[in-house]
Amino acid sequence: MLKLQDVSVKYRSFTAVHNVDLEVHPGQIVVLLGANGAGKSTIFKTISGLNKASTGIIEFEGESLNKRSPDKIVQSGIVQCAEGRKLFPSMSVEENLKMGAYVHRKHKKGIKQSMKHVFELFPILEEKQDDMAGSLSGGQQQMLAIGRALMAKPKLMLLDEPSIGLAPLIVEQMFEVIKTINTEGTTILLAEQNANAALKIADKGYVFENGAVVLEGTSDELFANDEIKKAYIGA
Amino acid sequence: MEILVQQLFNGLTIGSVYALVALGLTLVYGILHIPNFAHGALYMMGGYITLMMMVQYGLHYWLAILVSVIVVGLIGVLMERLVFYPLRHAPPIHDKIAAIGILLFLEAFAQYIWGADYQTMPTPYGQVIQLFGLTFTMQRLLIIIAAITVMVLLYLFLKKTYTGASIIAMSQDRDGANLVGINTNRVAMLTFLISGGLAAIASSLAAPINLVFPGMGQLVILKAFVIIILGGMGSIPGAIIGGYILGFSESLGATYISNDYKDIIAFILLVVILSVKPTGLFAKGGH
Amino acid sequence: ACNNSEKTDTGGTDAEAQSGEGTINIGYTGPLSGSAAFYGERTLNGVQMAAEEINNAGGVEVNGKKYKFNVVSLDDKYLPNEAGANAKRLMQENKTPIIFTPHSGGVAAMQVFNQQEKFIIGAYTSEPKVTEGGNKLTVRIPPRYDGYLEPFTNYTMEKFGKKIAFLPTASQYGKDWAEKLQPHWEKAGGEVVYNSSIDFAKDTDFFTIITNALKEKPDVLFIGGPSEPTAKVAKQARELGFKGGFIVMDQAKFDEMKKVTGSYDVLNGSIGVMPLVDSDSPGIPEFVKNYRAKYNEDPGSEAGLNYIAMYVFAEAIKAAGSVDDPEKIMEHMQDGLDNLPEDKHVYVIPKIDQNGGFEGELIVAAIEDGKVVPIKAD
Amino acid sequence: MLFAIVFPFVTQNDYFIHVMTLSFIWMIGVYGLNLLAGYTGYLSLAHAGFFAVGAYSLGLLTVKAQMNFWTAFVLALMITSILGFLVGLIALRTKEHFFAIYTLCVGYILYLVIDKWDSLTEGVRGLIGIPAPANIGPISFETPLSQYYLVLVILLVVILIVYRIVHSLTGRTYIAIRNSEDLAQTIGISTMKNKLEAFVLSTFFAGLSGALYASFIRFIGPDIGNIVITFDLLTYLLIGGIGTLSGPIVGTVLVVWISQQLQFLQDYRMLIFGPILTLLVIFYPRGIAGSIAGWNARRAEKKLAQAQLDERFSQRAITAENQVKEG
Amino acid sequence: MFLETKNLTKKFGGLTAVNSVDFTVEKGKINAIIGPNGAGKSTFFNLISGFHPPSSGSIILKGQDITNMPSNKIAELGIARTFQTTNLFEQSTVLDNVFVGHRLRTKSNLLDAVLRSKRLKREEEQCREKALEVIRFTGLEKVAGKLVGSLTQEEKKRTAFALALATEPEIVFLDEPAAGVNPDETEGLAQLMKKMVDSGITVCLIEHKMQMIMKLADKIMVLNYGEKIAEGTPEEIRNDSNVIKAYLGGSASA
Ligand SMILES: Nc1ncnc2c1ncn2[C@@H]1O[C@H](COP(=O)(O)OP(=O)(O)OP(=O)(O)O)[C@@H](O)[C@H]1O
Ligand SMILES: Nc1ncnc2c1ncn2[C@@H]1O[C@H](COP(=O)(O)OP(=O)(O)OP(=O)(O)O)[C@@H](O)[C@H]1O
Ligand SMILES: [Mg+2]
Ligand SMILES: [Mg+2]
Repeated sequence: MLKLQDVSVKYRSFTAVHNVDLEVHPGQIVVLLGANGAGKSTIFKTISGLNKASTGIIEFEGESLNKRSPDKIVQSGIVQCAEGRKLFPSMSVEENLKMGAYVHRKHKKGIKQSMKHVFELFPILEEKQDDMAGSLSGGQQQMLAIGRALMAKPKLMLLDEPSIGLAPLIVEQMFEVIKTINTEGTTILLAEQNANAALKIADKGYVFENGAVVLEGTSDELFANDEIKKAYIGA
Repeated sequence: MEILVQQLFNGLTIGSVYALVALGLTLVYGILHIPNFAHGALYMMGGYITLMMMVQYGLHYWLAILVSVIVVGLIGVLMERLVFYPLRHAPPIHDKIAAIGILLFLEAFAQYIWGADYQTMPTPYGQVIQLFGLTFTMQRLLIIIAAITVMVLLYLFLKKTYTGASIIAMSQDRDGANLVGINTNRVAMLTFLISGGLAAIASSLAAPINLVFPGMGQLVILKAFVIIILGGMGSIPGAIIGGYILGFSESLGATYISNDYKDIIAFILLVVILSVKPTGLFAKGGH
Repeated sequence: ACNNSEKTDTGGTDAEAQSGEGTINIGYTGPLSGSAAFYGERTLNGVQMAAEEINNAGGVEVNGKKYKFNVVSLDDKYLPNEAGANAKRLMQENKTPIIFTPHSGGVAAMQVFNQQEKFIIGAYTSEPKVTEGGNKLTVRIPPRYDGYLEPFTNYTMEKFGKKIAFLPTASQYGKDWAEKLQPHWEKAGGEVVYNSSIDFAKDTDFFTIITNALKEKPDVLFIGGPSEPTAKVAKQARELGFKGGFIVMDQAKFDEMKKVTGSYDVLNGSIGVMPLVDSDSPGIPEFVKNYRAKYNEDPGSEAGLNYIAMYVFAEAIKAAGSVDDPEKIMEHMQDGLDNLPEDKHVYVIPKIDQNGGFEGELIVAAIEDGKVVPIKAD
Repeated sequence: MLFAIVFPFVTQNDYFIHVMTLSFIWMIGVYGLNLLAGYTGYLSLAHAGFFAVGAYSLGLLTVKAQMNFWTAFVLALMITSILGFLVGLIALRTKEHFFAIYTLCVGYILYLVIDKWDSLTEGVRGLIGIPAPANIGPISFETPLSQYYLVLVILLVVILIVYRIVHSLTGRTYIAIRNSEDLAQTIGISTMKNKLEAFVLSTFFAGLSGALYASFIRFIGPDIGNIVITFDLLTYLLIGGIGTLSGPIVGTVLVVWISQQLQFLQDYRMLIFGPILTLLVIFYPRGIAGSIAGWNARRAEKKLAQAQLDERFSQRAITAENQVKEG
Repeated sequence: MFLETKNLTKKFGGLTAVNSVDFTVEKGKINAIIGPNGAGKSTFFNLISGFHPPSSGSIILKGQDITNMPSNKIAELGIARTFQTTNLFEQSTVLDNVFVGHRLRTKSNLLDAVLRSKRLKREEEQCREKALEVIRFTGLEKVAGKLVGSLTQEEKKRTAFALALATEPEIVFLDEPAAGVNPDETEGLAQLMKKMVDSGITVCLIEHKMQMIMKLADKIMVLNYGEKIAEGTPEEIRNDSNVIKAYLGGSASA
């Protein structure tokens, strides 16, 4: 479904991602593990078209994304729930969700449907639907960001550290939600620090270090790997 | 009493013009965070183009305005593409200076093409109407009606259409807008198009009661800035209400306080408001 | 470093310059960009046209040598400091014995050093202080306007009544006028019921202030400033129901106002200066014809007066027998006026006072029944 | 600097000296603007207003109150600073664009007051007959050359003061406020006090520059308080490099020179000048001085890299300069 | 009492973000605050550090009422903090960031700067010493010369610590110091916090990482909807049914 071949990304002279190969098959949950600054977000931004790859090919369903603009990429079915959330702070929760469905703006009914779905997943959002997004707490905002991404009904959803700053209870729920979304048919590419929880739901994982893939394998393989255990799961 | 009503009407007329100009300014500010000092030059270009269309090509007033809206809108778009887009990551001071560069250029350009002198814009609505001892001219009524119509349409556009909402969304988070599939470049251009169009409408409406000359933009631009901070920068209702507040304060201030100091009144009003409420009257909470 | 400079060629070509002919550079600094540019351009036009005509007629002969004029103009954006810098530059690079400028700020800035550096300021400003301050090398070009007060007052008071409202331009000139007119009007038994001014550079709409002025039920309005906005003021006063007369300050010209109002009907009952084009001074027909041909518009007094001034300077140079001694030229200014050929008398200026101010004859006109009619001054 | 001292002897050109003297006067104002906008991040657009207040204070005290020149000069600076203090007290409660436009309005009010209050300021007529600086002992300031040196000396003192402030704890404090005011506040810096200090100092320099202008041109009109002057100063600063020490000098000289060079275009010079300005801003966003410093820094960085950092770290002394240059 | 809040309340419009909270910080210990998202933890910090004025209630530091003091005064009294979204001087180097951190302990003013006074030189030296000291303390020697903008998340967190320490605080308030940091590095940060306590600084932190909190904290307060629902040792909290229901859930993982 999504295929990265030999992708490198530069910030001016600094190469943040080196020659990465990566593949996501339909229906999978794939997780990117890695320390801070390993380049996970950079990869995500590059897939979404916010950054441009300096070398390599990015393909989605057989078509190249390299030259596509971010909005076209969203239209073709890749939606990112980004680090830092990137909500519209002075718009209400409801309006934020509506904007999430921007690519489906012609289908009013479908939007209502999706919104109901999101409210089921995150009841707190329904409670706060008329509040400004900017006044929500960190965790609430994170939920809104995921909800907004869901509104676009993506084929492939990119989740950049969705559990960051969330209470354990919510984190658990969050991963359940991700699993649910996945079983409903959305393919998921996930970046996480929380390797334990992530690998539990994932099919496959890649480990990043200093901008390059150092290890890849199924979640079981990775779980079994001692070094991974030490570095990302904790004792 | 009669004087009061007459002056309220005068304030309403001039407030309508101010509000239109301020709207364009606040729209661009809200979305791209650019205080566009060249907006006054767009206003001036609008006046000249309408005038040229009427005098040189014999177009009807409304048709001329339409052409002017399109042309000035396009100038706005060009400005965005050539200047503000490359500067989108630069600190805000840069935008200001770049805008001043454009301002200087456009004024010199107008002077080059149309000469430095005052010109008069004819209007098909020259009639004078006397009612209850008050004087209205058709053109002034037209200014008020047209301005309010434009503002209502703009409001509906922003609130009720997805395209409008995408402008607002982008004003709050550019990356976020990108991520939900909004083509931010197109929205930025659209915003400048609307902003330029509003400036052209404002000047085409106002020109028949004043004159067309290269410096005409300077008459309104400073006031427009006062208005948009008065109303909270980036706030659409703020710009409209601010426009009318300024219009009334000028006409009533000139009548009941002092004509010589009426400009100061507006500015002092602003300083007082900002001293009490440092983010303007209609600033939005949260960020 | 500044050799690639800015000569406005006014006839004298290089070839001529080499063949034993001299060149006299005439300086000009004024607003050529920005909001006052139209004003700067019109004053410059007058100077340039005169210089060109003189050159085409063979230039001036001084001590047996032929000289042609070369006008060097610089933009000062209406700012005194720029005018000062321009004057320094003109002296440094062009050795101009005379520098024209159309604003009192520029004059003031140049007066700081014009006597040391020896050049005459051709001051197109009505500010009396520029010549009364003791500067010996300043010529004030516009005539004093005191003479207008009498005929203007008499005419309007007789025809319309004793109550007047003041609405001139907020410029210094407008204020000076108002200050002079007020005692005059009151001495004649009239009353000033409203006294304010309009800042054409800041006001978007004049309805407000006119409404306020008319509230006092004046019989006469005193208006003035640049012709076009002044015309707007008159027109809007009529729209607001004003039926009385206008005293139009001399800066505004009836013919230019007409372009804005469409016809003279709106201006019926106005008194002001005779439009240059309608005046019957001997130099007018020729001047107007040439000016129209060259600049494609009717000349106003800015052009006319600077045009004469340039001619007078040329004659004064001849009479003084010196092209580079400003003091000597200054001494012969009266000769310059006397020697001015009849057909150049766009205005009649018989005298220059001992401080360097031109004393011209005034021609007054009124609008009656949609026509300009001359009014006898005095 | 050496060049500035020998300049008059090299050119022997009155016009150049005149333009240079004026440029120096502008530079003083630009340094004021730089201190505030460049180091604390607060862009004041009231600068022309304070410039005019300085100029008019001097003008009125000498012309109307017949005061001794230097007494008037000192008083003028005090008046401007006090006014700056009062304005700053309120204005500094606002931030970012609000501050910019708030001060724009303050500047405009100052301009309008000067323009309209003609019983005091002579309004549009302007103030004529301001005296040149009075003699200090045997030194007289009547000639252009002596004025040139007077202004140059004052400029050098201003530069020295700014240099010292920027390279001191106070300067670091300003930069901290520029980078994040909230954070500065939470690490115990009284941001209001520091901002106010910078603002008053900035208006002081504006007033100084205005007073020198008045005594050099010896005529002032309300136009010197016009917003256009603020924009001119800002242009000099930005072209030169905001937040750099040499920026004001480079920018002022360059822009004044370009503008003079374009005189031959007559009425159309703004047609060229406008785009040049815009292009410079687009392609040299850090200004001329900033870009050059940037290149140098990058070259140095490449050479020394982390090795030097480690070394620098282990040393006790770390030179102050390197830290203030950024931005 | 070292630092305590009494009835501390904060309302945002209709919402009560912090509701009548009484809390005491114990000197020389690690005090933790946990609670669901939006419980008001960050707001609570903001009130104590003077960032927001409370709607009612009071804050008392060593017997002194500091309730409505501006935040810079509070910092002078020895309270330092870090922010949830790491807030640093992004365009400066680590060293420069930390350098100004000590500014509040210095007195030199504009005049000193202009005259290059002795005091200024002495104090600059003092700031530098302090900066080097806290950089060593937080283990940032390797990146001292880098721009903060180019650091990793963990390094930024450490820099934030260093900046707080440079103010010579008695208490530091840390808002989610380990968010976005992997387990390995989290451990490192925990060590650092212990080290801070050992050197006599009181620590108060907000965290969602239960593994770390339970190991680290001496005392925990739990907020929910702005109200304190529990307070006690990690052991007590772990077994508190209210807390499990509101916050911890089934398996207190992560
Ligand atoms: N805009 C930028 N300019 C320059 N360098 C950047 C930029 N954004 C990220 N980097 C650098 O690129 C590298 C990879 O960053 P990235 O954000 O992709 O990492 P990450 O794996 O997502 O880390 P985290 O867990 O902190 O989110 C880091 O060294 C970072 O400092
Ligand atoms: N400036 C503000 N204006 C309005 N409401 C606010 C503001 N700041 C916080 N709130 C509200 O106060 C409540 C508490 O927010 P706070 O940020 O303190 O939560 P928190 O406990 O830190 O949550 P998290 O763990 O998600 O960071 C939330 O409901 C939030 O929406
Ligand atoms: Mg990341
Ligand atoms: Mg929080």
